[in-house]
Amino acid sequence: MSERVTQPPTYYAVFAGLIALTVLTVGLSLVDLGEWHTVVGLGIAIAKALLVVLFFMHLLHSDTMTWIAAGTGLFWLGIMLVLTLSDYLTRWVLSY
Amino acid sequence: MSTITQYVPQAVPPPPSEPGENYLNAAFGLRSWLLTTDHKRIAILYLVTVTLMFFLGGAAATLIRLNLMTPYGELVNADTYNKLFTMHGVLMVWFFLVPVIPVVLGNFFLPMMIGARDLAFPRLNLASWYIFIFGAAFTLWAITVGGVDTGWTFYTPFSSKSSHTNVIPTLTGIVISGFSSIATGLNFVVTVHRMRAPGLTWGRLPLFIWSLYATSIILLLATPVLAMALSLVIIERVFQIGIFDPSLGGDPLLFQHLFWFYSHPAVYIMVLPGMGIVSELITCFARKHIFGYTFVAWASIGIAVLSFLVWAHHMFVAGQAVYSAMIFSILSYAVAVPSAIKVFNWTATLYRGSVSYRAPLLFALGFIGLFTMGGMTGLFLAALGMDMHVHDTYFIIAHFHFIMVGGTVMAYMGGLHYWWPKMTGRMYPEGWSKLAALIIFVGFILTFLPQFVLGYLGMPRRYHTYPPEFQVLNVMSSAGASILAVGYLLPLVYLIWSLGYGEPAGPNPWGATGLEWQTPSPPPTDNFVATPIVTYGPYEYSPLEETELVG
Amino acid sequence: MVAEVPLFPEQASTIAGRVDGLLYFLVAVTGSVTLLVTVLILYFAVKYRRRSDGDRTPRILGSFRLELFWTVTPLFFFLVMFYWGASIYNDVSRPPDGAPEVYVVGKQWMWKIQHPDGQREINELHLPVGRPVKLILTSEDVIHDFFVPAFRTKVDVIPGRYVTTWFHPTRVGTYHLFCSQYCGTNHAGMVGSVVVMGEQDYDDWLAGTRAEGSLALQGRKLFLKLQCDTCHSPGPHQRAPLLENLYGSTVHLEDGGTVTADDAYIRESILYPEAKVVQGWRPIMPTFKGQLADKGSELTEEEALIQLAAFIRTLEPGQTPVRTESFPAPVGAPTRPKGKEPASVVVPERPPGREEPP
Amino acid sequence: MSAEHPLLAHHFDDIEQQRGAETLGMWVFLATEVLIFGGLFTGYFVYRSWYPRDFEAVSARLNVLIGAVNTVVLLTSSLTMALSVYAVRTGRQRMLLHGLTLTAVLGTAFLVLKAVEYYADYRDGLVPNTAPFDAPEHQREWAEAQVSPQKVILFLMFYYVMTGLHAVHLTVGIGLMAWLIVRARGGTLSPERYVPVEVCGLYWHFVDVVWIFLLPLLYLTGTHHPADFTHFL
Repeated sequence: MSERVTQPPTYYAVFAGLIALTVLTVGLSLVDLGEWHTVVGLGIAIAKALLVVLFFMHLLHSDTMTWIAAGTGLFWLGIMLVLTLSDYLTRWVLSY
Repeated sequence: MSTITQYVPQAVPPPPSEPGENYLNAAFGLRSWLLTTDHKRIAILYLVTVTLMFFLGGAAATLIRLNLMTPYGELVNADTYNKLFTMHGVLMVWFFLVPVIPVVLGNFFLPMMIGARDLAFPRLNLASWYIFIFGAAFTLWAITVGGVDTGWTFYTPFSSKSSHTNVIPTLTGIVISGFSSIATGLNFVVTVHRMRAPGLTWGRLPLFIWSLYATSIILLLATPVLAMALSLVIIERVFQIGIFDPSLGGDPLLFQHLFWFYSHPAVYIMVLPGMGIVSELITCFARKHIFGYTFVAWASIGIAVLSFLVWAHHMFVAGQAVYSAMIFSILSYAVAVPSAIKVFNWTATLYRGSVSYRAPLLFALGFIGLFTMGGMTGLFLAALGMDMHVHDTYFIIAHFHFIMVGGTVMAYMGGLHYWWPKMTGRMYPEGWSKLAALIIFVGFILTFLPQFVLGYLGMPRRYHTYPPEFQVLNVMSSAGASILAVGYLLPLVYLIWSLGYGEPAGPNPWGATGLEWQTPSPPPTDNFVATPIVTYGPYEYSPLEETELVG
Repeated sequence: MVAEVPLFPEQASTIAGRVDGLLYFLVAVTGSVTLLVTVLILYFAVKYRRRSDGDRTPRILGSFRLELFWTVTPLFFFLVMFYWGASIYNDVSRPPDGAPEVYVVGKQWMWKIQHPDGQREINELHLPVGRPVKLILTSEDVIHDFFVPAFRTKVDVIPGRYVTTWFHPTRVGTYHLFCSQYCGTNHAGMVGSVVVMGEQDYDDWLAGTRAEGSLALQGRKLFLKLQCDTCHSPGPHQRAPLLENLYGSTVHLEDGGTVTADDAYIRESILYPEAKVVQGWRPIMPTFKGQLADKGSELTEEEALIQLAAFIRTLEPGQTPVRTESFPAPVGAPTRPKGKEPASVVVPERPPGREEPP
Repeated sequence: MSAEHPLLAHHFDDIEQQRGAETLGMWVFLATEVLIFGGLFTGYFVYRSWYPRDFEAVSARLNVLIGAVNTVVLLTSSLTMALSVYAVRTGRQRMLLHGLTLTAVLGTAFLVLKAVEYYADYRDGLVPNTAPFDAPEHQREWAEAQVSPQKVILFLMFYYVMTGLHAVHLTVGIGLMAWLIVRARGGTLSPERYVPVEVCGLYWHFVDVVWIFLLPLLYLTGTHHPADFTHFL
């Protein structure tokens, strides 16, 4: 377990970043970006998630085993999404 | 490899010490069993529960085979038959095959084989048994008050719209038992990572531990998706909203995707621990180091990862996209390679060994034979052109029974017979156990080989009646099933008999090299007086100077 | 008695021969490897049996080259198996153009089959030998599966969607038809037979079977009965796009997308009109979901949709049926012989949002 | 580290091994939680790829104001949780107690706001199979937006199941906070025994991360339709 104890100023900075990103994402959603809405929305969400996971959950200075555990969950989610959507997105390509 | 201090296998195992204080006589009374956190006692609790579930599922199977003796389904009517094969599927998959080897032999021997006193979270281990019992109670209650007729696959829209049997309690029971699997998987992963004895590096772990670790990865990452898929079916039945209902905009195939995302890795949950046991049995009874340790170990991890990429080969004819079917077909062939590696390595291990025909080895050799045939027919199903013909026929039934019954159950029997002396301190009768192994093997071949032929002839699965010309093959299969039933009842008799009358077994009746054999039989509550220091690999049966690196 | 025990299904379609070829290859490869493993195990077990407890065995840790060999070789064979299987699957998923289309509706525990010329059969499918036929299947309630072992193909029949498969029968005979996706109580009873007949016998059968008008004609009667022509016909009161020459054309939608007008599009627009609104028209069409079935002539919703689609498919410019009286024509009464040009109909120029069919 | 540590459970060799086990255990558990929500996200993305317009039209009707406020509430609770972890590791008992109580209060505030939002949804006819939903003016709204009611119900199902499952997880989190507060008041949480706070913190932050993804997927999908986006204020 990490011996380093994260100091409050880091937490406040991260918190400010999170609030800023939230305001950004809600604001951007009002502007008509057309196709780009999903990408922008998820991109900001991933950024916020990274902030929380790295700093609030102390992943930044955890040992590699914790990194692997965190990464596995996401990787498997990726497998499910990519392969399931591979069926749905190509289902009507060959329809007769 | 590691610096090896010489371990000379004792020619004759030391005389059995008188049974001192051990985990069985450490405490008495119901409370000591129902509130225990000792991984060995929890394993015994699971052993009793899982064996009960096995014989309940087996009873359903017997009725099914009896009904199929005649083409007109004269034993039971269509509804009862549908409920029977659903009960057989649900009980065997979720309450016997998925849990059996991890929770019985894994719970008992994982800590001992890595030199730990107990699992990482003992209380969670007991909680997992209670969750399992709670889930089983739900399912058995649903079956007794009227059963469920959706098949163990619960395909929508039949399970969500048109089935009027108690689907919801059965699904709840299965979701609850899913959490028990997650708890066991969590316990094993953390234990293997954090609680190995000093000196026990990953390269020295016994292969049974490698396979349990790989199984736990699948248990952890697949079961949550099953819990979600089945909960969505419950939600759809309760609130009548069309998640998978096409008339409300849903897609039945989405349920199949989510269900098989769990259910294909689940078949590897069932067979991987069996492979781990066979690696232990082959090395011990051939008295020889495993051939290609690294390849066999990493084949388990390879299976665990690749098993998540192949699930849609269950849906080739279900109306998925042609291109995605081809992707899954080629990935399904990739997942077959690690299994092939394992089989070839086991065969190579026997080369120039010193093979003793004890009961556990007969089960292990039976496993290799039947698992190889099961795996090979899997290659038939991965080929798109062939699966188109044999999908949902008896070819599929024969394929997965070859792997589940011929593989997992055979390996479980082998593991049980191998570690029974250590668990109970008693030896079982040698003659009877060899006879049981033979009967099970013969009964199995007679039951499931005809089903390959029936499958290719096109007899669909889950049929209460069938065209008369298939009758001879079905009668042959039913005859084989009765022999198989006898084969499974025999161990129940002589193993229980051995508890009372078996002659006491010493700490190491087979002369094996595992850490678990360096404790008295039955082992004390804390397994080891002092945590052992490991200085050599798992299968050091031959003296150092005889090392030959083939090629 | 033993002679009657079939051990191998008949080959009755072009695909059957190829699937059996793949079977022989698979059996040969896997059989030989399984035999090799079994013989090796038995040989090693006997040759190196334990003679005394003190036997000394060599400490063989493994060999990289051997492992590489039995990783790469299986992979090679697997790729061959994959390619062979995928090529068969590829051909089965592409029906030949111009093959006559037979509509199949799976309904809990029976198959209702409709030929384009109007013949309707239950659990029976008559096919001419030597001529490919394309099947368009859908289901009324749960997932079924149209499986003919002699043709070696099956396809899951999913409610709410059209799936297609095709056969090219090569041998005359009567073959089993099974439902091979569990669908409830009488799943085992949902069987039937596919009768492959010679050319002449098939034509006699076609002529002999009573058919009250072709699929398209029944669709036309339904078109009038449901009063679709009040909006979908030319003239001052036209409030919906004309359906003439629609089938196969590319339709421009209100939200800018385009879609090819096939069976699925017609079916969806009847059941969920607001899903794909044609450019330039307002979404005022009510849904006809639940109103198509007619208990009297046991016409189910899916069959009605099939008949309407078949009728719309045959609509040439200017052929939208004109109502000759104010009250709807009774079912079965011919309102106007097909093909004769009514004097009063003026062929409108092309309405917005439609291109010539490809 | 002294081998015999007062908190050492009998089956661990040393306290370092025990702490490593507990945090790894929570991280692995969170991986399974990712996959439980993953099943729902897969279903959501599949249907969104099929019915993009319907999903956007319904999402525009959701109350984005409460959604955004709830996000801020949850982020603040994550901050107070992180500060509590800092407090316990540096032995600041009062700050620990305040931090934990604040986290629990903020969590409850989130649930209260959620209940208010659900009631508002009910009134706006966004709860399938209820009277307001079937009210003629709402049905006309859907017809005008060229959205078929079935697809509306499909999106709403995902909305309720995802936020509902999240709320259940949050309730469990609040329960954990209460348990921690009791232990903190009992004085059993110290720089030596900080792991329970760390582990509950990991769980709390995970629940926050799930909400971070729910916001753009459920609330912000349709807000760019000025025409029918009436719900912001």
